[in-house]
Amino acid sequence: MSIKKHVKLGLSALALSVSLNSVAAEDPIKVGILHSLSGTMAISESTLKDTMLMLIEKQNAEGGILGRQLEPVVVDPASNWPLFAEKARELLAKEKVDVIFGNWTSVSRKSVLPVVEELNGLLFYPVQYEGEESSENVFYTGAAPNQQAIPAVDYLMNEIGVERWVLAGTDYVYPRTTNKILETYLKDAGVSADDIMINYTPFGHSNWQSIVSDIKKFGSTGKKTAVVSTINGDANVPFYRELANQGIDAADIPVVAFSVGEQELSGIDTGPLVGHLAAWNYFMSVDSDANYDFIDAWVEHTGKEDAVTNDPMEAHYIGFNMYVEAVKKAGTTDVEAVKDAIIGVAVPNLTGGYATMMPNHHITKPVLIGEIQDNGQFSVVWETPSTVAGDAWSDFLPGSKDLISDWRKPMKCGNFNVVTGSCGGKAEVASN
Amino acid sequence: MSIFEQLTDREHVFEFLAPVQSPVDVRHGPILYLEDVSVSFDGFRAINNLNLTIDDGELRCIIGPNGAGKTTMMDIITGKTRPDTGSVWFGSRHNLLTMNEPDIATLGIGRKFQKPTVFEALTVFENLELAMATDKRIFPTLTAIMKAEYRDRIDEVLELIGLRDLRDRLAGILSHGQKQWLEIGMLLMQKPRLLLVDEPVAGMTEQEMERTAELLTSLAGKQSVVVVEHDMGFVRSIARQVTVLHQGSVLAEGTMDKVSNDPEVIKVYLGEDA
Amino acid sequence: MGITGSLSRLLLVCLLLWPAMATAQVDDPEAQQLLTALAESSFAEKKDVVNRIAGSGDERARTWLEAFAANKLARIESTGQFVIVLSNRGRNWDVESATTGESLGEVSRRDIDTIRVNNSLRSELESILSVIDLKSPDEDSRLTAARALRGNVDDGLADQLPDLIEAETASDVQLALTEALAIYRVEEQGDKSAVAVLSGSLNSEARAALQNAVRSDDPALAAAANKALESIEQKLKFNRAAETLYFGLSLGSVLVLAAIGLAITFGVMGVINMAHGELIMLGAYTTWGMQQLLPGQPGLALILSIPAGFLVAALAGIAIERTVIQHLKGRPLETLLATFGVSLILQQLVRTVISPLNRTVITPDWMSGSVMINEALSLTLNRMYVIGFALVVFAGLMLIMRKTRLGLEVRAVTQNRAMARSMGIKATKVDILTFGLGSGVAGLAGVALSQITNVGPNLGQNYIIDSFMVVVFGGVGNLWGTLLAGLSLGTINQLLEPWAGAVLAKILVLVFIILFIQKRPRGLFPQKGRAAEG
Amino acid sequence: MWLTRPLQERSTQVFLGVLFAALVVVSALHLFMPEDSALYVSSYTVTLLGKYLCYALLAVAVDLVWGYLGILSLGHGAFFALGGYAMGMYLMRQIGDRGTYGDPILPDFMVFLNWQELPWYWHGFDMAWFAFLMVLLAPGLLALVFGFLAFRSRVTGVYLSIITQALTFALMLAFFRNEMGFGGNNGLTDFKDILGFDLRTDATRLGLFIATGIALAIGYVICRGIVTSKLGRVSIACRDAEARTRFLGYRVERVQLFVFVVSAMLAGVAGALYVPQVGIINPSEFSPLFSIEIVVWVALGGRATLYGAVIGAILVNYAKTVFTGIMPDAWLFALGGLFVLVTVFLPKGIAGLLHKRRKAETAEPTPAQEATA
Repeated sequence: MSIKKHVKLGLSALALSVSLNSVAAEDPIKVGILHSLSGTMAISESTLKDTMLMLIEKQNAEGGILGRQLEPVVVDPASNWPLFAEKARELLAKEKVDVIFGNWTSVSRKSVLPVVEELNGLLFYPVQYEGEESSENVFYTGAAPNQQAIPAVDYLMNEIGVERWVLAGTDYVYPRTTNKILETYLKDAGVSADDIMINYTPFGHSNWQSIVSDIKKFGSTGKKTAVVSTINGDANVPFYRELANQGIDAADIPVVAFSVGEQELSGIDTGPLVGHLAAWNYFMSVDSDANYDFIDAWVEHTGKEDAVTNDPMEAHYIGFNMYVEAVKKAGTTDVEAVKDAIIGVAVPNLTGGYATMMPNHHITKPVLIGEIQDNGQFSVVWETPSTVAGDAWSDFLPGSKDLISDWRKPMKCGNFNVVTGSCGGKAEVASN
Repeated sequence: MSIFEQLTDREHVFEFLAPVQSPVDVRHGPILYLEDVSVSFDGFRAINNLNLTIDDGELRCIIGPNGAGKTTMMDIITGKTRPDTGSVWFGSRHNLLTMNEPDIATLGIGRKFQKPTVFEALTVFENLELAMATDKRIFPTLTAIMKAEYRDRIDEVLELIGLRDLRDRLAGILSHGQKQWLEIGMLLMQKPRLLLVDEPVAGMTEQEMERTAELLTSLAGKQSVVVVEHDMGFVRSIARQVTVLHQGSVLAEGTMDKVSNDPEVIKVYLGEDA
Repeated sequence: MGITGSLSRLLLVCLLLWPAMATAQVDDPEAQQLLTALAESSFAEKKDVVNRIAGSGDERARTWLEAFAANKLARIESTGQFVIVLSNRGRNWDVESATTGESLGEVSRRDIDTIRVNNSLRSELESILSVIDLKSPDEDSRLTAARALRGNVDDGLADQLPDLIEAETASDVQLALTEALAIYRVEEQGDKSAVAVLSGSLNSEARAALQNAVRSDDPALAAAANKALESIEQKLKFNRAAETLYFGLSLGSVLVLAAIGLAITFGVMGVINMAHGELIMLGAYTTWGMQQLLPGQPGLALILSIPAGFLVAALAGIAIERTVIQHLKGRPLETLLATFGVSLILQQLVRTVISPLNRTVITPDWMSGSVMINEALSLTLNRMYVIGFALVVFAGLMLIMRKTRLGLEVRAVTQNRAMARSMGIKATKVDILTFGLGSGVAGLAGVALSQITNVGPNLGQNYIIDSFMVVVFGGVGNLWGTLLAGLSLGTINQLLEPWAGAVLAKILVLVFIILFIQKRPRGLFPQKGRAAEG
Repeated sequence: MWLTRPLQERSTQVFLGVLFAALVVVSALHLFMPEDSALYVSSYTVTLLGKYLCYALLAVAVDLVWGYLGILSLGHGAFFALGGYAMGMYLMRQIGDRGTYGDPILPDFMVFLNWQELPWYWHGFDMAWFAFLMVLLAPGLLALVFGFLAFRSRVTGVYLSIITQALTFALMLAFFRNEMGFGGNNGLTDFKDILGFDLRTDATRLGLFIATGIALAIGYVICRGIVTSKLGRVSIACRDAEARTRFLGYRVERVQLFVFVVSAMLAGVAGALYVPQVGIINPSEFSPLFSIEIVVWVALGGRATLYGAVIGAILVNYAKTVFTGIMPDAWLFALGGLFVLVTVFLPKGIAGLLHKRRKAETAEPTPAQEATA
């Protein structure tokens, strides 16, 4: 009996491959969208999928690119990291997409990276991340640490006069790296080691009592204290609640968060949070016509009056437009051509400025510091005078301070070591 | 070298896997010897200063009203329950209180449960095969092959318990009586020195009862047999020595006639019934 | 960050104007001019403007400043008119004129320039308002005002303070003011005599002042401050110990709440209900739903959702029992799988029907904040309520189990199903009721948790394993065991956390339980006797 | 000899036949069909099928303990992941100085969290033989220690299930910690080559796929060998009437321990083959959800049949691939529904449907016995 089953399985598996094979349409430009639509990350990522669909719709309405329509190809990696790699392979090998927009978490990017490099695809990654990476095939439209963390710390140090620092984060690579960078940065700025407190908590940590009370103690020495929070997602609500309940408000110990945006706030009773800070490259409350138009479009697309926009959405907005420009410039969707063409492309961002693609595949962004308001929005209290260029390799990590990345010919290297003058480990990868 | 590697090494023999092979020493008469055994569950004294001696080759019947502690006594002998006080000796060499069930079983004490328990997911044949007295360590068991002599022995027992035609049927489909027989059969396969038989004839027909009686009596002599039974008729038909348990201790002991005329016993039984 | 000298002027103004502020009326050009200044100046300059507004004695000053602090003071781009934003959600905002107070209806966000405020300004504003409050007839607002002043006193105010202290009737207000003054003296004037006042004070500002004083170059002052600090540290040690214990208890009580329902369904009925966490989640969502039904009165909603949550979860539980569990009688492992499936379905249901995003559950005022035992030890209110709630629930269950007919029947059925049946107890009915009860309690846990953590689809997942741990650790079928297990595990966790860190602490606790189960397979309070064997 | 015994029985012959046929067909279609042909099997599909086969082996391992020993392990994901990590560590060491930072020894994640030198437990993983040994030893040892403690104190049934779940949960938390030196949440990824073969070539992928197929075959035969041996019948005896088995003189806890360890090692092998094919190993493999999912593959296929486990694993995962593609939201409903329906209405799974009358060892234990098991 089992034979039949097996054969059937074999066939059906083949059938799957077949069906996928046969759809290799020439005409439209295929845009792969690789965002989790189910599982834990669906909360954040599904909106990015909708953003992409909205942008593609708009572009098509304007006649597509080079007279070719765009066709979105949506897959669901289901918040499962190995599945990200598998789906990426599906998009590139089967669907033969011309470009992929996707990923949120660092781990999902790390799992996709080898696939994209092997099959020489294009990936636009829209979320702020820990840096320490530069791939020929990936374009980082989110913030690198020097485009979010460091300016935020500067603000606290110079404008608020913070002298004591709590670096609190969820225990994964982004907070770890960011805090390492900040630690070095602060020490270089003359902050003594015992004025820095570092703390890591697991994902979804909900019992913040003792940590918050430690922070309280740490902050009661007379020196102005601030918390730099890289706490991720679900853990934030109980954290802010506990802060409020233990009577710590923004005036005493401000918390500046890098992972709390409009969307996260929509699930929080913002009353107790008012005045706490967040550092992003975009806020929904930004007062620019480009932004207001984007919001209107978004509200129409979702059909929800209270739909919110956030920083990664802007990143996709920028990334998408950059890709469009690059293809126009190159006159083709050929990956190599686009890769060359896109460097130096500048498109308007939503904060009234321009974003330019740098040779290291990171972009220029303004850095905004916002204070949380009771309506779940941020009011911008500070911004960098000019835009900041993303830095793939942090100058504050021993391992990477000598590395630079430049994907223009002739260097074409993601981790060129300026001391040894040689291109690091990725050399042969770039060549194949 | 890690325990694990030892495990994978077929030749390696664990000292704790080595069976307790030393022969039971019955030169001083009794094969089973319980002294001042007491055990209580949540305050309730199931066994109360129980003293009991079974001689080698004896057939002993144990009767007593419900809750007299018959089954608990068997649990203690087979190592399932540990008494609070007292000592239990098998022959004059083995202190059963220091051993676990498997050791006690390999040592030669076989037990048939009150509620017949056979392996319903296995065939009658396989049930007997598992019971067979062989090397029961992991690797010997893994590599065991069905030798002709084993097969003959099993067939022999199948014949004896009258389940020959059902040898390849699942034990689960047997009737209650047949299960009783199968379990007895498994006891025989174990070749024990001492059989503890708990209510062997429950749910049996007259004929079956007789055959059981024959079987048990025929066993006595070669092996020692302890039968716990309610059915007085059956007891009378096989009993030489009878022990009456009441409230966890021995109320009376002796021949069937002697105990059945013992006023104490009558009081207990009638008192119970009346 | 003291307040600039103008504050004292302001205080004088207030002294004069407090009773009859209403009479003082300024014509609008000035108001317009003030607000324009506020709108157009940089954050640095805004401070002076704020003081000017406060000093202006305009009766609307307070309204403006409060609106400004709340980020609700704005200017209409097109008309240049100043407005106070009433509702600032969505794309069109509801505003009223800042000067005349008349409503201007909805204005598009594009056309509104909010006058920006930041933290330092906000705290500035607070102390300004608090100075005004110092004259308030209401004692509490005087007290908060006085407390807020500590560390915020400046020369101008310092001169006023002695008289104020004189005038003050309420002792604690007086104390606060004296401390405020003392802190000022120690910090600004290095006044040794003031140190004495601060010694023993647990207020962080006071401690800060002393710590700075210790670093000062005046040895005498440093010495005095040092002594004062030591006395404080002594007190603190004790307080911190108490605090840790409290944290442990509150975490424990959460565990107990989450687990106690399981203790009934698992312990008493022997049913492994993997959907238990989702029943908790349902309770939490009920709270959210209630608050949606009764906007504006979260407190009432919360109280109502206690019975509601119980009911919802209980019904859901009964539904599960009827549809799935009853078909799997006596096959606990299968039950485990089936109910796990149910939990997946429930989660996804919430995701699709309500939203994958977390829901906002508002904490009523009477539950937020904390009770101040002393300045160093304050017990968070919501946790305290949860502890209390847990104990009440536990007591209630005990009562039901020990004193009611249901409890009796339940115990009968668990001990010997067949026997109980033959004695005319409807086992099925008992099953339904028991499972309903256990599920309902889970719902109650959800209501409580909604005040502590996220209300989202994953809420249940985060508690299911812990709950099982608690039940197994405490000994299945024993409510007391569950209580003890929950509280002790919570406390152990909190004791470990400081030196092991949150993650390691959790791991250690888990490992501890695993090993414990090896030693005592039936938990702290095992069921004895032949019934429990095999 | 117990290992050759299964080869004589028909069901095994059929299973192996089908398996090898599938391997050959897929490889042939992959190698000899032109890319554009409708029958061409892309390397994507090959890898996908390879993944299914890993899961199948894992399911067989679970079926061995659950189906035949009555031990419902909700922690087999842990053994799978440990095997995976062992392989992952080997692959990381193979990267050598080709990593981003070009450090000859330290993996990238250690460099940028500036670890100074390699933690002791990373030593030796640059040697294939050692790593592959660890693939067996790491899960095996964990199973041995854990099982020894648990079975000795007769923790069985529900209790065992719950603490196995706690075990894998604890391990997940532990591996999430970056101090552990296993790359924290990101896990291990960006592998370059295995035994000198470049992981990015189709040839290597096909090789891995075939290797997995063979591993599955061997694993299946081993399990068959055990369950058709007398030890297998003893296992069933332990499952159905533990006490009785003791009174027959078998050391139940040792039987359980032995089978449990074997099963854990098979799971480890599955994990080790899984990692190079999907290209990443990270703590989410430890998640209790995954472990429970495995059990459902087995339940769906039909427990105590082994081949049922294979069917279940492939079927469910194929469904998952399709569903998450077309209607992501519906997937959890489908999976959840599957849990319920199978356990309530299909206790013997698909295999149960296939055979009305079954061989002895595959009979479902009766409620009473299950309760005590």
